[in-house]
Amino acid sequence: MELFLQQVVSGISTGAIYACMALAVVMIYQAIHHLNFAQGEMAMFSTYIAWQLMAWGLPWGLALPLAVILSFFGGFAIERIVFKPIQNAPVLSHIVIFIALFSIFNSLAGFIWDFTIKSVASPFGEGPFMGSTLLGKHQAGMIAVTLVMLAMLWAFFQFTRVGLAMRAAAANPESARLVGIRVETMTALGWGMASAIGAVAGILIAPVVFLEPNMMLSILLYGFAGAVLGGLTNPLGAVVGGFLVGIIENLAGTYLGDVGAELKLSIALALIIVVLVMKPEGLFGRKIVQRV
Amino acid sequence: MTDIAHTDHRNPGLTAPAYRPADAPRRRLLSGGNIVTLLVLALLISIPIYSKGFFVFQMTQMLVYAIAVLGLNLLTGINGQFSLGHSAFYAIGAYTCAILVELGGVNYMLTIPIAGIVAFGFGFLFAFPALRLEGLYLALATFALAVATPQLLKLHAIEQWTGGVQGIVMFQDTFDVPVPFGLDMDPGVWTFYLTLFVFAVVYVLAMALVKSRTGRAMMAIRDNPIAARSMGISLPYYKATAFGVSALVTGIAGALNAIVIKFVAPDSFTFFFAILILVGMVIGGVGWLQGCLIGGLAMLYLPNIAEIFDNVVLWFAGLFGFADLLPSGNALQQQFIRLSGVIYGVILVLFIYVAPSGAGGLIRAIVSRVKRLTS
Amino acid sequence: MSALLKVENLTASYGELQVLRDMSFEVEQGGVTTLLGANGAGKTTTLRAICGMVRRSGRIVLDGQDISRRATEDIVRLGVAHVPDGRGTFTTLTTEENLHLGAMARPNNKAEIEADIQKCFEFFPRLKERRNQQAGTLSGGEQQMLAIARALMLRPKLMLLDEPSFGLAPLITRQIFDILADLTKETGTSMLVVEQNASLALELADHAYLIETGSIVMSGSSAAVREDESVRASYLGY
Amino acid sequence: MELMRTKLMAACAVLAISTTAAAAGTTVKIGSTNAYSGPASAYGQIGQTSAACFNWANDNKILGEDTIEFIPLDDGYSPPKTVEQTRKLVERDEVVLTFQQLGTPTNSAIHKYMNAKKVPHLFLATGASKWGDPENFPWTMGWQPPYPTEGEIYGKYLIANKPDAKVAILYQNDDYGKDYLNGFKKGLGDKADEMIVAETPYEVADPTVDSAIISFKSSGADTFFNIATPKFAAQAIRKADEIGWKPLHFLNSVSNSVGAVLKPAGLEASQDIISSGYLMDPTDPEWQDHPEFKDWLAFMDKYYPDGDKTSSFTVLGWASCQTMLDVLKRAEGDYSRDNIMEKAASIHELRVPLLLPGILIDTSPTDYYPIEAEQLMRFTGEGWERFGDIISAESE
Amino acid sequence: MLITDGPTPVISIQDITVQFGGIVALDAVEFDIREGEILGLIGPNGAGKTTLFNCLSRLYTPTDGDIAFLGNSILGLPANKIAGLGIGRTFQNVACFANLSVRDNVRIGAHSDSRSDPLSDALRLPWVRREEQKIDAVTADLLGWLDLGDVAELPVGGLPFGTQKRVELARALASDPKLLLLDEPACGLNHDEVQELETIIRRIRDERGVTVLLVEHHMSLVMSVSDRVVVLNFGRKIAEGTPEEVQKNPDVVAAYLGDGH
Repeated sequence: MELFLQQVVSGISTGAIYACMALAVVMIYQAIHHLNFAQGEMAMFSTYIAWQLMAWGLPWGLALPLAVILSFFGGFAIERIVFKPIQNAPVLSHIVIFIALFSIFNSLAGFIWDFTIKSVASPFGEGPFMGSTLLGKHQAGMIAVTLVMLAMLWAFFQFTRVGLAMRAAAANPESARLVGIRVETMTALGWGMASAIGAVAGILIAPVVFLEPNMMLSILLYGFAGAVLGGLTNPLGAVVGGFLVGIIENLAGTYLGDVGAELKLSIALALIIVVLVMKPEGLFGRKIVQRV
Repeated sequence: MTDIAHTDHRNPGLTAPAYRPADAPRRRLLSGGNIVTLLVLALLISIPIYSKGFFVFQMTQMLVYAIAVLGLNLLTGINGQFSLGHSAFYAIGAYTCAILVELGGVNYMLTIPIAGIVAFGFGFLFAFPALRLEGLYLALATFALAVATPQLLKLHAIEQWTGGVQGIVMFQDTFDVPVPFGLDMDPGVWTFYLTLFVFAVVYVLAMALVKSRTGRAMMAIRDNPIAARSMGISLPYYKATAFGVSALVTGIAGALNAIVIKFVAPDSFTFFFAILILVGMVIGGVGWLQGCLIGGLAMLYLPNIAEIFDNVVLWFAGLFGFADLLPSGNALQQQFIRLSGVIYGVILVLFIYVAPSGAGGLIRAIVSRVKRLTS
Repeated sequence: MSALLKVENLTASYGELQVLRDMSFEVEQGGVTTLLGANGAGKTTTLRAICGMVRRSGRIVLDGQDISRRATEDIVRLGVAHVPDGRGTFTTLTTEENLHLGAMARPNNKAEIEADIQKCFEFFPRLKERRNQQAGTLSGGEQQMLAIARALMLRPKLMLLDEPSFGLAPLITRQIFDILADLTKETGTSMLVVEQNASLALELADHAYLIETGSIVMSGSSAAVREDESVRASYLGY
Repeated sequence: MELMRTKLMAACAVLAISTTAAAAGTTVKIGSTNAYSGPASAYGQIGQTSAACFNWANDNKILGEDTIEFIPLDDGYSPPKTVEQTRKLVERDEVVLTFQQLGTPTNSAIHKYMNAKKVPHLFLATGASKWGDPENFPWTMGWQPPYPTEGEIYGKYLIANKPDAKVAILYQNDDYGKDYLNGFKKGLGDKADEMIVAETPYEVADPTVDSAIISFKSSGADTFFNIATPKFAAQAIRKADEIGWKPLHFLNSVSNSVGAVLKPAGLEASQDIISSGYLMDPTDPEWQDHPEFKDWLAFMDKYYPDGDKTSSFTVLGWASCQTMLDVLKRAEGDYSRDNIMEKAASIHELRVPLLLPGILIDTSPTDYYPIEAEQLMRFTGEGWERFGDIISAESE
Repeated sequence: MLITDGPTPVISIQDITVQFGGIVALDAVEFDIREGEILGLIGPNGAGKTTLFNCLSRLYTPTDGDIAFLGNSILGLPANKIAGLGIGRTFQNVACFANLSVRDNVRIGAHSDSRSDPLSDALRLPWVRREEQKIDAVTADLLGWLDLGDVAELPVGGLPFGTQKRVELARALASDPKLLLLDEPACGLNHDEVQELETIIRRIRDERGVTVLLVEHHMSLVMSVSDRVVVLNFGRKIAEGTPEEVQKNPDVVAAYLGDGH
């Protein structure tokens, strides 16, 4: 029973990693209705920027916000420079651009900072959280930041004019134009925000998995899985989905014997496919009814 | 403005359509397309005559990749279903071949069709859950398949057949592919011709399929599923068939890959390879099967294009006289190799800028412009 | 009377398909103008062309300003509110959020916007009851009301209304047209109305144009048009 | 196609230049593949160091008038790509030998090919045991101590010092992990089944190994064998410390770099870890004044300034490159493949820079394991403290 | 030509009701289409015409009622079996296969009339070739018949709207249907094209013996080409009869022109 509890808590703390990333995935999905394969690499690159700023002697209280802001403008610029010129190209060409961005960021990070792991200090300090052996301070901090980010996102979309405009632009671009919303700007803004959220996620994840150019490779996949499981249109669902994926993966690895340990990723993925087949809109997603 | 102004824009004189019987479809032997096809075929056949072992080997690889691109294109380009998981079917083909040859003692040439059939089975079965998924969700499900493939291949329980993480080394005793029929031929050249033959057969059959009733039904589903249903086309049947056929072709490519490389291991079939096939297909042109050779070339050369960048830069440096500023020895090449991912990515972005619909779209645009200019 | 909107030689197409051919017409300041015509005649396209939502050529002048090359959102910012066919409701957002969106092109003056929302609720008490409901769950009539109210939130110079009666029961249609009549009287907003229901439209409008296959075939005062036989012919086929 | 032709022309041009240069001496072409892209790119530093080392050798005329042309290619750690790139090296560039190719699955893919082509396939950057099989594969030779040997050393140490240990093992689910695991079990002998209480594989694609460490703690294990690559090894060390699990910790030498593993994991947390080594650790104060170490630093500053001077990869690159240079020197201008292989298989008690004192390289036509000795060491919190004798499989 | 008392109804619509959520799109609608007639179905926007149409082609399933084709209910069949029965259709905003050539679009229309399987197709077995020849002959005939010969090899997506509509007609006729459902064929056509369409619809009935159900807004077309007209409003049938009868029906006038007339 103690093992079970430990694995669940540990699942929650790895789940927090996925949840962070899933939040960024949902953000970009809202803006462009795509899964951005380069999202993880963008987050990794942002984390390197934060790390570099700290290595140059900036305190983390300055370095982290600065990295997040730089990431925001970076995301905004990517939309403007890379995607705007090809906005009418077929979907698959966009996917190829995602792959290209993935490759560029991964390789560039390795070129600049090389491929050995770097430790990133946790802003929340180290050691157990409130004397618990189950949860570290960083894990607790990470879960808290994820939830705060979720709340902030919710408030942004619910109570601000720009948030409302972004929702409108995503829901119905044509009508959005008809009320005077600059839809293209909203899309770029979505990129910027997704990139900024990704940066926060990266900075939170790096102390757990260590910073290196490939650190997001599998985390992004789990992030996708969490987002899809929870429903791509629902930030809360995505966060819950992320936690669920973490827990499922841990329990499968612990209780399904050798096969479970060898295949825990596959089992988690298979489960997600099953959910999708049963409920294509995700556990918490809204079903969109279409009339023919 | 109170008076009523009548303005009539109607054209006088009605033209009812005249009944002119249309010709049956014209099948000219010497059409532009056929000439190009023959030229390419001649070029391919002559490769071993004017080039050495390594280039022949590379071209063999290219043909294998081209078959894989063709397979994916049958699913995505013809039927409109996404897949980021074709490395899985490729792996199934490769392992089927390797296991049958090494453990079953089956003739390697025979394993090629068997690998195709096995892959067809997997593809057809995978299609059933996939039928419920569309677009993005299907892409994600297939991506999951690609990610899980190396893990499944390493699985302890099937290690006695798959060789686990060690994989399977093929042609243990002879080392090289045995050349049949007592032919006095270099095994590399023989493998090339075998691959070319399989490629040609697969290509011809795929073209025939696309131009047949089945192919039309698949394309109809891609263009407009609702209208397709109204034409009496069963969506589940044709979507599953497309998945199966696509897996079959990709599985054949996998089997050939095993024969060419003579080694299969889980690390050969990661999701990176699935993405590589996808990139190859987009570069060749989605829905344009002829583009598979261009896709194969892209898969072969693009990932390592950085290797020649130092030559390019040195050439420019010589031209503009800044050679002294460059690092000496192979330091420059080293830097470019470290940047290979950046170079690959930038080239992809530039390519999509120039040809948003791949080489196929570009070629069609050029051909139609030339036609317009000449007519 | 001066023209608020002047359209000259408007041509528009969807890809290869040319839908409008050399159309010229005007909307007068403070007046209601209607475009009549059978389905597919090009009424909707005309409105979309004014708003820059289809490829168009020709001259479109709003209040002395040439808008024929402007982007949709800029035209809206100049005070043109378009109530599209199918109403263009943001179905996943609430009624109140839809209204807020209507004011998106205005400066962000919270008090003024709040006051205007209250005014909208006075015009359409049904919307007040449904203010926190998702717009997609409203009935057709309510959605039409919402679409009109959302347009009003812009404090527009010109409202473009595309088939306000679409899919509504006669009683509701009647209600909506009554409200539109009140509105133009009270606020002095100019309107360009596209409508299938000729009798309703002619009742509301001062001036009417009749379109057939992308060209204007007739124009005149509502009263004059109402009496003309060709209207009947183009609608009922005799 | 066009691209191909320019490339061929460029190759011809290079060839032309090298033949004119041949008046002064011969050019020895050496090829290599490494993971410069993809998930294993961290190892790229090894190849980078070698490339720099050959530049150094040319500048310092280590081979007299003869020069080395080193051609490193990227295979992204994908076996089919390794085959392609190796064939490019052998058949197009016509290299005399390949050196220090990286990875077990990648080298497995070309194992047969190199031996069929009779091209020296030397000093591979992988410690799998299969590279020392002169009978079947006379053209392939490893360099590092084989993984199973090292695993066996830990096993034997455990039997001798803590026979009642309850052992938990974390291993990477591939050739490398399994080699270590098997060697370790061999070292434990009959008691293996009894002593091992938990054995968990992880995948390179896993984000963390935290869950395995938690299970280990609750399994009651008091000894931990950490067979993981640097990132996961560091995660395991930190997680164990975090949850207060303090086992007797064996860390495989692949990940015993202070700079690249222990420091990120936390020096405190790494206290008392046992590992074994055969190379000097560049962060160990003990070596800072050693002449070989100073030479290496000077080399790094001049020829590979971007290189990581705290990483064991750059040390390994330098030491194995020196081994290669020794073989070439002894070839005395006869760079035929047969001669090179013969010289590679007759290294006698060679000392190359940066090996731990007392460790020598020895090969013979029947012994294709150049380094078979290692020394156990314990982490003090600052550096490695070696203890006990040099343990050599050869001496048994 | 007016058939007041045809032999058997080709299709008989019996008390069809369709509800979407709370909205009643069709309310107990009932009428027959007799063999060889052109039946016009009209009504203002939102009257339920397209909904009825989609019931006939089995894209929707009615909440209540039955639809019988030649005496047998079709409600148990999936949409893709309808074409095989002999019911062809066109779509309101043209639903051609945009990337395919005109000829291929028409060939697809013949899908339900042939039996090939993927394997035989890929191998081009002799019997498949014979089948293809048959399809090609039918296609060539239709292309000529509808004056599409010049554009036969062009992708449909780039053709003028009016031509696309003709392609759709050809496609619907390729399966040699007994009944043809036309969903607003005049929508988006210019005046000349509507005139052409009128001729074509007559010829479809007269020369090919196909019964036609015409849903249309374009009144002059409906009134001149139909044998009988059924009028829907708000999901209910408000009139049925000859064009003359319907035009004089006060309910119909009110539905179209408003109460004022």
